[in-house]
Amino acid sequence: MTTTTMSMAKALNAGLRRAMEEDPKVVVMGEDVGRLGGVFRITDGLQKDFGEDRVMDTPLAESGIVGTAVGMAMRGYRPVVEIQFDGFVYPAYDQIVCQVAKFHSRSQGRVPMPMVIRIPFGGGIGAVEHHSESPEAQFAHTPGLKVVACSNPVDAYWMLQQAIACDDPVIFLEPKRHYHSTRAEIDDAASPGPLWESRVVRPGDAATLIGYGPTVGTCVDAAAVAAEEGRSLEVIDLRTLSPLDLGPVEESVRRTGRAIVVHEAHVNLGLGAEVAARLTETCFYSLEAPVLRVGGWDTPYPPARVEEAYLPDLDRVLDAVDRSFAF
Amino acid sequence: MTTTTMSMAKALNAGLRRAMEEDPKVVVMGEDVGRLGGVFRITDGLQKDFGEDRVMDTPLAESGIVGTAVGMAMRGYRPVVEIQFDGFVYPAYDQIVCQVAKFHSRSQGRVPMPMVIRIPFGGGIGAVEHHSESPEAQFAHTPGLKVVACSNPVDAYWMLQQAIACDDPVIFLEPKRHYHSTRAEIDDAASPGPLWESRVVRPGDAATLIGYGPTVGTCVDAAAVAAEEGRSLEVIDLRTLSPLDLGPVEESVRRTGRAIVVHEAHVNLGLGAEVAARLTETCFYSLEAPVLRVGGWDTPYPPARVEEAYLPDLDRVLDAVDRSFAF
Amino acid sequence: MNDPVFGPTPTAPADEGELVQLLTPEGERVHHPEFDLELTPEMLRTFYRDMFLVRRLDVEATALQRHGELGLWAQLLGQEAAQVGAGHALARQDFVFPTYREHGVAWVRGVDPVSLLGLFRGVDNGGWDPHAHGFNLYTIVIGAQVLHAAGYAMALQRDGVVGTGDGDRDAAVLAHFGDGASSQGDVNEAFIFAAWANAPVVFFCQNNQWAISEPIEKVSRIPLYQRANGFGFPGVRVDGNDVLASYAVTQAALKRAREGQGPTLIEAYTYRMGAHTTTDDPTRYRLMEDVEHWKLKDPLARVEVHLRRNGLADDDFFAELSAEADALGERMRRECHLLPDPQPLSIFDRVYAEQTAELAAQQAEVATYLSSFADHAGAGAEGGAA
Amino acid sequence: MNDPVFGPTPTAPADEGELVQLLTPEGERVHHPEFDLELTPEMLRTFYRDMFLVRRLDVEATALQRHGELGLWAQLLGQEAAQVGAGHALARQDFVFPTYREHGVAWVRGVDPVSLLGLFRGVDNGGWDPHAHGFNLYTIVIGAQVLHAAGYAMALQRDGVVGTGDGDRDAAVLAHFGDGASSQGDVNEAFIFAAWANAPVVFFCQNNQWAISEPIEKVSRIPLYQRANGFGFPGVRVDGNDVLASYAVTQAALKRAREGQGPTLIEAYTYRMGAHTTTDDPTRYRLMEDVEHWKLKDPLARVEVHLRRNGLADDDFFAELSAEADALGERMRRECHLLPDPQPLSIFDRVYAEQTAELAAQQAEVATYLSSFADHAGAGAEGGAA
Ligand SMILES: Cc1ncc(C[n+]2csc(CCOP(=O)(O)OP(=O)(O)O)c2C)c(N)n1
Ligand SMILES: Cc1ncc(C[n+]2csc(CCOP(=O)(O)OP(=O)(O)O)c2C)c(N)n1
Ligand SMILES: [Mg+2]
Ligand SMILES: [Mg+2]
Repeated sequence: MTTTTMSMAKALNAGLRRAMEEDPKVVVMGEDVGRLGGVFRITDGLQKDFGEDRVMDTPLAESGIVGTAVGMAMRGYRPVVEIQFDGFVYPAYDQIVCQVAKFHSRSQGRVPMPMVIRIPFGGGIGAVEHHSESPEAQFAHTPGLKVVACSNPVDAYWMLQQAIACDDPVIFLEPKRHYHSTRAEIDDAASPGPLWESRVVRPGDAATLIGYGPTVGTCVDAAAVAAEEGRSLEVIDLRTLSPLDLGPVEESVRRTGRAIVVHEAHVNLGLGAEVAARLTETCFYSLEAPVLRVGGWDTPYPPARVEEAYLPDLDRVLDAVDRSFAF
Repeated sequence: MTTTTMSMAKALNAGLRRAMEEDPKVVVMGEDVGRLGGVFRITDGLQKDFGEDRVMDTPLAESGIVGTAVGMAMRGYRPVVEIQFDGFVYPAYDQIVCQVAKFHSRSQGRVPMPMVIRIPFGGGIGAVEHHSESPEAQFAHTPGLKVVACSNPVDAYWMLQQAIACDDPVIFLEPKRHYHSTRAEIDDAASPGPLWESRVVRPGDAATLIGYGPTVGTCVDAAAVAAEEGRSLEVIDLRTLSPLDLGPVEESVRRTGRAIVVHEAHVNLGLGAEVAARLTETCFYSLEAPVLRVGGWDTPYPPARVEEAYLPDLDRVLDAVDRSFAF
Repeated sequence: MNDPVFGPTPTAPADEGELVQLLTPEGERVHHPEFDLELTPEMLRTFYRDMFLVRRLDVEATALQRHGELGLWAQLLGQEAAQVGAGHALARQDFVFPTYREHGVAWVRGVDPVSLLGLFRGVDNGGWDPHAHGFNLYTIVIGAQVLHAAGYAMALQRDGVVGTGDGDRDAAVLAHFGDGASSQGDVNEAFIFAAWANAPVVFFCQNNQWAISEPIEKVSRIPLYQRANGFGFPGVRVDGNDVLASYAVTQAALKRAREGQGPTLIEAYTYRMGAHTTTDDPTRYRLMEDVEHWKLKDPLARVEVHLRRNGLADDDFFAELSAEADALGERMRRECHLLPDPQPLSIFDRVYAEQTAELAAQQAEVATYLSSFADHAGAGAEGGAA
Repeated sequence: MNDPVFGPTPTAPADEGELVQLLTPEGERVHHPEFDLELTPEMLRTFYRDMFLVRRLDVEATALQRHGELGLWAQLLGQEAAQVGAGHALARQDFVFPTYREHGVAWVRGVDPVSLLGLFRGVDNGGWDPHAHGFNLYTIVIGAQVLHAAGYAMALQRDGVVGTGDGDRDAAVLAHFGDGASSQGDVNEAFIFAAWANAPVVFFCQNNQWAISEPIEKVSRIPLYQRANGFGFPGVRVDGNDVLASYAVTQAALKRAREGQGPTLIEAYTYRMGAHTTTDDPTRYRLMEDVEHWKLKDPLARVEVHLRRNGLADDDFFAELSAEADALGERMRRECHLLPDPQPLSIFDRVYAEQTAELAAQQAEVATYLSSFADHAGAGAEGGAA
């Protein structure tokens, strides 16, 4: 096989498998990742094929998982840590921001910290508290970490392998609500573009929509509706949140004059704030309206039956486009 | 006494003492806060006067300190937790963002969470790793928390008492490098203004400098130098970081047309990003240049002998003013 | 491996031999030197009744999930005795910190089963008043509540309601967690703080053998109750499927706590008969034989045998109980539908005790935005239930 | 309090009675049933020499701080025996995870004392190569490194260098932490992971009685080595002021680890004779009498007495050592001044293994900005030393 049609969940599984085949130093650690294959089955079958030494059902302690992964990375392993849900990364927060992020610089490059921390993130799955969080801004604010988010099966497949191959620690965000929502053809003989680039996923010239992870789909849908109304919106998938790659965004905004950033994280100090601040600096004279932000409200993620009111959706994106044009 | 001249450290001590006298439910918890009076002596003498039940030298475990403080708050106490240094708040991060921040909304208001978490923050004291961090953005991004920073002894005295009286959890940031740098007269019979307001500390009309905590002084110094060069800069002390009170800032920017936000936290996704994004939305047509940001670089806080290169100083602020005028 | 210098290395948790048991799986009362118990027939029937109704509650909620009325349900099947026994050991003034699975304790504390459903239906994060019931909201982040429990116990000390000798005033805290949770830093820190403060808290670990798919014997090489040894307070293992033993041991530990003698760790050795939650598929990781083995130790069956064999309850009792359970089930089905969906604008309420101008403005903005749809769509308010 | 049901409640850590000791404070060799040791006179002299030089190193660094050459120094005064003994028990292929106070272990591992100063002078965060010395950089966040140690030990298992029987290959990890650190979640999680993986790690807790101002006996009610009981692996308390005992017990525990028998907890019972760090003022919280009491147990004095009394070292030995120490002190003073201050632009280097375009741009911006001053100020580069 070279070309297979896969969901994002399957693509992640295939990407992990390939990374493990290619490098015996890649190990998988987490809660329930072994026998069960993870609560989302992303690691399905890996323990059977690679053994318990490489796919570890760890004790239930996130700081312990990341902290021991640090020790393994020091000895040349490349741990891929699964955090079961976004809301459960916080017990490991200290190890991530004070240790994982700092080992390389603390040691003046003598101790690299190749580690991938996979986090199923975002809402929209009708879950209980702590299962729908979007913690990316906190990690992107931390120097020493790299942060990426995939939005489709093909990216999921390649970006995960690239993140594992990277010698820096990477927070790898997976939009859990899209694990099974779409399928795409993956050609495993293809050569993927660089990991650290954002990408135009739908061209347009009236305004620029900027999303990542789960909101790329929302932006594309919004652009489709806008197109029917005669408004051509360009959609950019950021893909890499730290470092940001705003080159393509700036190029776009210089053409469109209008930009809307869309994410599920709280608006206040979410990625949109940084994108808006930078774009305004670099494209000051091109902007015909302020960069607008559509995101989760500045409230805790609400109970599932009202999550629609919290999440940015097509209508809120289009409303922001209207507001941008009204400036 | 009604009027006393005090350093910020003494003012905090006096404020704490008064809060403890006025409300028997106020308790102090932390590492070394008892016999030693804290490594910065902010709690000096309190254990002697209020006893070990109200001023607790806890075990060395930040999650434990905040987690047990949650339990005490549930039973009607008002814990004031001291985190010894900014870089040591992260073991408690999970308890702060998933528990402290969410109890009130989770319980639909039935279980308020009055708690103050005091954090000596920021750099410039020549310290070793983890002792000079500025973690405010991460807390401000978390709904359910309130975040404030004092910049002078008088504010320190009143804001601490107001934070303790507040029924919501407050992250209270103290610019440690200014604990002893200035003294001010405190009139304990005065009636302080509201906690949730930012304040113009030096009027001007050419550009607006926005700081908080340790950078307010930097901004004031910059304004003094600029004044000599004939440029009148307005300086605003944000004081409250979450919620933000941008009313006075907007009023200022509408007059000046230029704004520079200054903080020690990393620029990327620091408070400046949010302030810039919002100001651009609210003052789009008044801005003659993009809101500029002067902050800590996007690197780990460096070793002490090179921290000056990292920290925003008077020159970098003035350079940003020049860049603003060059737009 | 018996090392001459450091002694034996334990390799797996000891078996059930050492646990406190007062009623065998066959329904025989056995005596225990330390935890013997005199119980009236009425008390025995109450225990049985509560377990029976709690099991129905659990089955009913599971069915509601299957019918799409709940997003999720965390079953307690098999853990009724541990919970009902512990719950009955509580005094009114005690306070409980549950996980997300303590439906049996909730029941004994008078929390309406329907309000337990709200969290799982997604209409709230816990619909009852923790203070009214001395029963905190469910905590989902593993282990976090165990620290809250230690802190609450420290507050009781400061309130002067520990060790006064007044049985109606002296209070203690019951902290629940699972076998998996015992690995979390927070749980171990709670042991530290409780030992340090000599706080009146009973740590109640239901070792149901599984943390989702991870079996406890792979994680801990010694019985969990022995963890307490490392922190300097007593630990005891009880047959978690024996409601009498759970009651007796918890009662003794709570009494100790209220008297000011400090914390205790109880390991209730039991088994999760169901899945972890309704989204879990345990056939991927465990053997049906194990479940069958544990069926023989059913917590309800042994009490029923005991009641019948000793003439402590007649057919009428069982028939009435069955009818009562049916009524409970029927009420849960009916009232679950009636749980109101939260209003969109409500998400901005009660984020803070003192609302912020910022959030009030965001709420107003959303109100305007939503009303723009209402204008288009007419007044058709959608109900939440199917 | 002896509770009839739950047994006695310990109230304070037991005293020093139960610790492993091979050399008394008076310099007498004593025998121990499990940890007996045959040592050549040369080995004894090496231990003494190392402790003597390490003490000088510590005194010298403290003086450098007083003279403003260091921002801070964490003294090890009083802990020389625990560290030098443990350090000598290591094999070349072992790996050490220190706190910020393991200067004695660093010395034995061949880390140049001058490179230890960098961190405290503020020119770097640790100037040595961890891999070259099998000695990690100092970790300041309390307890964090103990998890790294457990993970590194898991990596050794996966590398196949545990339990092979080849003494030159089999490796283990030594994890340092303090009495205060034993309260941290991370440390307890490290116990869990090590026990779970049966990882080759020796947890070495220097109980120096203090965590800054907090005395351990207020925090733990039982001796710390007993913590291991709760996690199912052995714990042992050793006289931390007895270099022979520290050596013997650590050696045995490391051997056990290398052979695949899993973790051990060693509590080295000692005393911090100095302040916590040079910024601390211990007179605020502890009694001078305590310090005097511990002076009688000085780790160096007892070895000196033993060496002299048994004719194992002559005056020349002590005189040469003294001269060697003077030379070390002189070198430290000289070379501390020469430690180069980092260049401003260097803060952007090595944040990442693969530099980002973003950070490179920020660096370039700063370069331009700084060069604008250079233009004004001329080329006068400022040296870092006073
Ligand atoms: C911090 C955290 N990590 C992971 C999870 C996901 N999770 C929910 S329940 C569970 C297993 C808990 O096992 P145990 O403590 O034995 O309790 P049980 O469910 O068996 O009652 C896990 C891993 C969580 N809720 N919180
Ligand atoms: C997470 C964290 N919290 C607080 C501190 C501040 N701190 C530095 S050393 C210390 C005491 C440590 O005591 P102990 O573990 O006994 O080691 P010792 O210093 O006595 O060698 C504290 C509280 C820290 N470094 N890290
Ligand atoms: Mg369990
Ligand atoms: Mg200590």
